[in-house]
Amino acid sequence: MSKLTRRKSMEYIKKEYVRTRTMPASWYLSSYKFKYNITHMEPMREKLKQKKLVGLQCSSCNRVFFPPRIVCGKCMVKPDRWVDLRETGRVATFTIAYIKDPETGEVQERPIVCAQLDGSDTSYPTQLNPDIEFKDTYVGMPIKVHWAENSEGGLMDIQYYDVTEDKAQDLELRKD
Amino acid sequence: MTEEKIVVANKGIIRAEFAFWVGQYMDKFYDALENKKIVGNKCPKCGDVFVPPRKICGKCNETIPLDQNWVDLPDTGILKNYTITYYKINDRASRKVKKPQIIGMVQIDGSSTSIVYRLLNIEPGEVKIGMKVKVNWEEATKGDPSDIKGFSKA
Amino acid sequence: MEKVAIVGYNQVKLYSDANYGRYEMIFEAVRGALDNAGLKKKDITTVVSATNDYYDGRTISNSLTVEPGGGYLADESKVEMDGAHAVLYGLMRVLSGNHKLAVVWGGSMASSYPAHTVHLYETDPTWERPITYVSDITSAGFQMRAYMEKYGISAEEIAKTAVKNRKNAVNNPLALAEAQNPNITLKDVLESDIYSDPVTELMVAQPCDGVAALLLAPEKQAKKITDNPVWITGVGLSQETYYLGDRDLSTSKSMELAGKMAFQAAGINDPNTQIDVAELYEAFAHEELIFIESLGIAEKGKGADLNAEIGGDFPVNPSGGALGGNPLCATGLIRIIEAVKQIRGEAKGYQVKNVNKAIASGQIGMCSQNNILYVLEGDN
Amino acid sequence: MGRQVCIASAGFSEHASKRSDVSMPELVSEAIKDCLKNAPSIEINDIDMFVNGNMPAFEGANIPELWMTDWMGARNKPLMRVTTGGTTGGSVAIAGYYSVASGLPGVDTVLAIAFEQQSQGDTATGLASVAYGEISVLNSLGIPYDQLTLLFSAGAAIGVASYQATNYMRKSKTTEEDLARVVVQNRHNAAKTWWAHLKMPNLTIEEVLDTPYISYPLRYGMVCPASDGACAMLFTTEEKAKDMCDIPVYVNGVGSIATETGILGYCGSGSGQLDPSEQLGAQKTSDVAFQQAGISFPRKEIDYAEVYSPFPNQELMWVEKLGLFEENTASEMYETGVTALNGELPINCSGGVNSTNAIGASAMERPAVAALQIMGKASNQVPETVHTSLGHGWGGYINLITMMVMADEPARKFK
Repeated sequence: MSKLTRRKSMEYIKKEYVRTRTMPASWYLSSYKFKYNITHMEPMREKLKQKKLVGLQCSSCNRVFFPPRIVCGKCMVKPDRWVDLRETGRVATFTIAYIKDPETGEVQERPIVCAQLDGSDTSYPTQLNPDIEFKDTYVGMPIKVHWAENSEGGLMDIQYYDVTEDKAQDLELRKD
Repeated sequence: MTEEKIVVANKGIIRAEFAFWVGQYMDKFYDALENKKIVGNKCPKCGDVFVPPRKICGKCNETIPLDQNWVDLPDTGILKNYTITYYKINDRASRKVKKPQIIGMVQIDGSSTSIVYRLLNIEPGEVKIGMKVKVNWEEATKGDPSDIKGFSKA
Repeated sequence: MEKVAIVGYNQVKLYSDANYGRYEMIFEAVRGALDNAGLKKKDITTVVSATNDYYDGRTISNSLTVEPGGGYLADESKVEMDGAHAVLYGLMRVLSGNHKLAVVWGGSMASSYPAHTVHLYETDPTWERPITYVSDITSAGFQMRAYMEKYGISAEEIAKTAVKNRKNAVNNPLALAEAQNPNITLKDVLESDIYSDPVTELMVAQPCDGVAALLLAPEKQAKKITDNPVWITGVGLSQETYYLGDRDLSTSKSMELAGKMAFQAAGINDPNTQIDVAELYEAFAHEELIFIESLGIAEKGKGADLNAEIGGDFPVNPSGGALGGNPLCATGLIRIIEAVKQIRGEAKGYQVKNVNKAIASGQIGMCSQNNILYVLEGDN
Repeated sequence: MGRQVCIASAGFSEHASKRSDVSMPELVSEAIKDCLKNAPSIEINDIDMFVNGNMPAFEGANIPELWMTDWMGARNKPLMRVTTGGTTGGSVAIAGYYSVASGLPGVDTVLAIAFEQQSQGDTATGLASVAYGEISVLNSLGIPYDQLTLLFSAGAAIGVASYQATNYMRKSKTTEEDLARVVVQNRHNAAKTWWAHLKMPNLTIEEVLDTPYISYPLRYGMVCPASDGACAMLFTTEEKAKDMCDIPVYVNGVGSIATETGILGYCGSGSGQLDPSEQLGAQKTSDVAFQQAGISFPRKEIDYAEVYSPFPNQELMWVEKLGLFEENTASEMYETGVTALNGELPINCSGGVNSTNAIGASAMERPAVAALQIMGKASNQVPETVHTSLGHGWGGYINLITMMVMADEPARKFK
């Protein structure tokens, strides 16, 4: 894996076009106000304060959502049943992000994983323990919640996910 | 509908910038504006003259070739319509202002459409449809629509 | 045209700053429409939504509304115009025989986008946008003045329409509270702040938060779902040229052509006598008069003489129209819903007597550059 | 209910990274002119209705069709705008199909137009604002912004594709050579397509693998360009199509099934698409479209396919998910030349989205090229006669798919 992300343009048959003036315009997203109702997440936030995990279950298709979802699209109903979730889970999918450290300019490769808690049917993007080598990340890797010291009832109470030992026999096979 | 406070996420931060290519027809128009001249182009089939110039005449769907049918036009015209507005708008927001602005639709002499510009040094009372107006040029022109500061009484 | 019916509808009450999240409002609208027709999610085969990336402040504004809009594992598409245009696409999908139930929803939240700026984005970016003289505000002033000059109409006659619609909105529980005004007078309208001379604030349909939804089904299914289906017997739309300088703003060429197309399909040759009620999307009070004249319901210049009250000879916008609340991307759809209510006799508080045929319209663009008109008929 | 719909012709404008010589309406008028050139018996006045779309946030113009009316010849004509993000072109083509199939009085010939001029805008911000609102919800749930920029720093389109690549490559044991081979085949095809953007006649696998990573496992050489370009398609009834062109293309199956968003759900919820390469939407859409077209074994019955693959791993994934090849065998098919121009099942002979990506137009260019291949008028024409073909589109937040199945004879439904 090359350390530096340098652009290397590849030649192609290019045609030149007359260059005409341009008229400036802009789209100010700062003039917008996004409105969301996340009051349905209050029970989860209370539980996070006590370092407990709960998911919201749709009573008609039994899918469990973590973080909670306001409407279950499959059944067009608002899920209303809270279900306890364990602190273990798996990596549903991941990608490697290239983070350029502003001071040193050195490029750091960090895995970003979509973590799926055991008992939940959805995954959400989060981080692994910083000292896990990105080469060791693989799909299906078992992970465990690493709680932040003080929890204020937000998703950041789960600081990151540690990796637990994978007892599966075909472990070597599954790593690419 | 729940009574509790709705989370109003904070405002968007990123801003998207755009730069619209004007095309070769408008490029010629802005070159002319830069020398304080107004040009339009003429549809070979129906004879309509367009300010600003267009590649295709909407009435007869006729393509007007880039290198033909250009027409030099005077910088005088007739006021066809006007409105007095108290709003200022830009790409970011719109607000109401105390001082109104008169905006007019001016048909340049010799053209068959009209363009929308503000009217300068004219009192709201004096404005009448059909009155003669002429271009009030910026001193330093840049080759864009703001070269025409506005229209004032001819 | 083969028979397709509107079998269910629902509209969320309009607010200027709704205490709703965006997805919650969409869900409530679509869920309500399904309940109104007694149907479930699995009956839906296709969903057509009407949202606009610039009104929602995000790109691909329909990718995240798939679930609340009932589009999960359904054939989904989005029309980025008025809700009435989305109903056209829903109608096409049902007429094609591929779909047995189409959900059409549309809406936006005026409390989240910068007013007027989003319409400046619709102007010609190579010429008009940098100097910002053309906008939805100034174009309204040009349109009203052109109409008044051409036919010698006074501002009072136009203000009468604003008074009528705002009074009608009072007995429409879903209308915008700020737009309802039981004892509004001509003077109030004429002396309200100037929006863009000669248009004043109370002549303008105020954008607000709102989402609405309706269901379309072919004849066989429609008769099973409801014993009071409202048939779409005619639809027509047309788009004028863009530059204001090329257009005759005293009339609406697009509404005239849309009317011709829709009336021909529905077999209507004299709308004034054959149509019982009209729900038109009038972004400004003067547009209602221009539309009635362009549709041939009144002679040119004589729109104001027509008695358009609820008890009058040709009621227009008994629900208060867009002046009763104008949620972009939903207003045209709401006009169709109000026309359906009139035909089904469910317009409590503003019901016009024995309505069998109604027309409803939607529009988009400066000075209603693109108009769409529906002819709706009941069974009786 | 409904009637048989045919494609009479399709046209393109030249694609390039900066079409600085034309404004947006002029770019669209180029594509319309090319489309009508292929059907000499009609001209712009015979068009009964216009259907068009682009990805608005990339150009900064809201509903540009209102401004472009005259350039399209749409003055005083019905016009409807359909946009669904990445699949806009496909949705516009499907809207063109439904406009004719519905049999509305007076609507027999419909011109569908899709376009994009990305050099005017800034693609990254355009894509970032897809989920910007949702990211601000996560912020309201306590995740600070610097953490969020890290989580979403992989860049919207590329990031999304790299998630798919991770899962797909693990299952199918695809190597980076396989990805580079797909890129090389696409770019060689693009060199023979007059309107394509990245024409690289003698690109080699080593050259592609020599470029640095943008987002594992995708290298800079494998990624699609951002192009300016437009595409137009002419839909009409069977009878009218017969006198517009010698081989009318029958549209026999259309589908655009939407599923849950990937990676991040709406309103701060998680995503139910646990494995982004599973693509439930693609499987459902192809089922619907194939069933309408009466095709039960795509591998044998489809002669030509254009799939929407800005990134090479997606091409391998799509051809499997759409039922053209068995699971995990796609890279073999590319290796053994099954998908080459003279192969058994040629794929993306126009160079595909990997060589030309005007996002608004891309999803329409797929069915457009697939139709031209049947008509024998494609710029990189397959030697074997093509009887059936499909054009596929992907977009949204990994949750929107469009699909059009075509043939040179009507499906059983209307026979």
